[in-house]
Amino acid sequence: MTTSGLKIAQGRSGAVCVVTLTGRIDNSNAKDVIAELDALIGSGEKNILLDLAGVLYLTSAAFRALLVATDQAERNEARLALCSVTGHVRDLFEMGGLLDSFTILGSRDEALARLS
Amino acid sequence: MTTSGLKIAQGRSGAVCVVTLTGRIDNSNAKDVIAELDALIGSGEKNILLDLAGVLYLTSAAFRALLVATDQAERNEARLALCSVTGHVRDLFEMGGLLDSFTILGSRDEALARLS
Amino acid sequence: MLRSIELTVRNDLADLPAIHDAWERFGAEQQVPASVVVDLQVVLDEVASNIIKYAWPEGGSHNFMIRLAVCDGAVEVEVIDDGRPYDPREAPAPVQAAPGSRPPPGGRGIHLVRQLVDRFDYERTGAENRVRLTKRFA
Amino acid sequence: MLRSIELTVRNDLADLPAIHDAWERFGAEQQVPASVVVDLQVVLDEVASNIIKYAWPEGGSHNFMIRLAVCDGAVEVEVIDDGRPYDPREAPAPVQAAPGSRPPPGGRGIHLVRQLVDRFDYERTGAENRVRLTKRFA
Ligand SMILES: Nc1ncnc2c1ncn2[C@@H]1O[C@H](COP(=O)(O)OP(=O)(O)O)[C@@H](O)[C@H]1O
Ligand SMILES: Nc1ncnc2c1ncn2[C@@H]1O[C@H](COP(=O)(O)OP(=O)(O)O)[C@@H](O)[C@H]1O
Repeated sequence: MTTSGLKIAQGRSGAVCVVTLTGRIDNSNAKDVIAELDALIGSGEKNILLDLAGVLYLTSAAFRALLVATDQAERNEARLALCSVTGHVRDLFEMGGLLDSFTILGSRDEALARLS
Repeated sequence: MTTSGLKIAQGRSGAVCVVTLTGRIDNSNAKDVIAELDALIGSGEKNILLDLAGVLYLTSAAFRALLVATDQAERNEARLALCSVTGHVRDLFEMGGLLDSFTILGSRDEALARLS
Repeated sequence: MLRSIELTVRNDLADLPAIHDAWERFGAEQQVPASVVVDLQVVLDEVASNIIKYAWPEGGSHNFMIRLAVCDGAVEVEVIDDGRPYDPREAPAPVQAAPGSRPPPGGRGIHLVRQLVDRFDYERTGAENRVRLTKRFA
Repeated sequence: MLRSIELTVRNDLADLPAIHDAWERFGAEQQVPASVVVDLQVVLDEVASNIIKYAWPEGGSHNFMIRLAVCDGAVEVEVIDDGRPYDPREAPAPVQAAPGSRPPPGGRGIHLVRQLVDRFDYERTGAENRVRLTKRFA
């Protein structure tokens, strides 16, 4: 883990760019998530999958980042989807009233099958 | 170091029984020092040297223990001397006004030479 | 035996990780269940970041105080700042999305806090906002 | 950023090592010089053990509170108990030894405390003794 508590890694699976987040997403590091997604969308990626399997928890700063990035993806005719939204992280999406505001696609394998 | 913060070890050099104290001597463990010295004096030891080289600090509970043991040694015609009373430990003896109340014999070698 | 810790925090988001680390260590020492430690990490992030972002609109460098206490199977969080008067219990509920569209990005922090604690108290005393949050775990 | 810790201590000498460990860790985190950490270990042992031994002569199980704060190059120790009223600043100086004999074993604890701190305050408020000790290190 970096001192910010969040590791952001990038991979590729066919046409899908997979961003893996590990650690926590909060007000001290959500800007890094925005910057990463902003750069990917700006570079022309059309299929981005955010894998949250390694996220311990997130706060409203993460919701803000994901909503901003989803809007930006839409404006650029790109898709931004989430996968591995489980356990406590799922509870937090639910508390935020946001389970229906994102494309949430089950496990990573399920998500890749759907996006490919 | 034990959880009590004080290690008590026993050795022998000729006629002198050397007790080495390592750690801190305070209100939570001074009773162990009294018990050790009490047992040694009770068993007939006539020359006991307490080496304080490894003592990080001591509190008034240590003074109490040493004064009680010195009195007991005297009643049993035994000698109780201290060595390696230096640095901060010496300062504390001085603050306690007790530098003259004990037989303090410099280094362990000097002490053994004097006691043998 | 360690009962509470007190932190001084600057109005700078860069101080947030130190709050996280202090609570993680203290919560573990106090044997607070891991899920409760995490819930309060979220709460601390929301409450502290709001103060950092909104309490001193005129800017400048300011400090505020966080006290964390564990007692009788509950965690008590007290946050004291001398920024502008603000009662977070009165924050409006988040704006709902219009059908078929996404909701606005902000305005969810205090909404989360409300759901994550068992008590949410606020008092303005003198020039200070005092927020007191209680979460039970036993 | 960690500014103070608060400990609850039982009237049992077996609680002293936990005070030691808490102050050792907190003092190191606060970068208090090692010699100052040690001096206050002595002070804490004296003050806490006196409360444990003398504050509740009727016995029974009681708690008292120790707060340790580091601020502006000084350590502040506050100790609060609800035992019998006792102002430790009034403890007599230790009894001197008669020439050629040893002094009595007890009565040196508060004498050490006086020499190891820069300020020694006491207040009786309500049913509580509040001792406040300050030691500067910068
Ligand atoms: N400490 C504070 N001082 C002043 N205003 C605040 C404070 N905390 C929150 N607010 C106000 O309440 C609103 C809602 O806060 P919150 O639910 O955390 O969402 P967000 O910070 O995403 O807007 C903020 O936008 C701000 O206007
Ligand atoms: N908290 C307290 N409540 C009541 N009496 C106390 C308290 N602390 C100290 N005393 C009294 O002050 C005396 C001196 O204390 P001290 O200097 O620590 O030496 P000692 O504990 O070795 O007697 C004690 O013997 C006791 O009678």
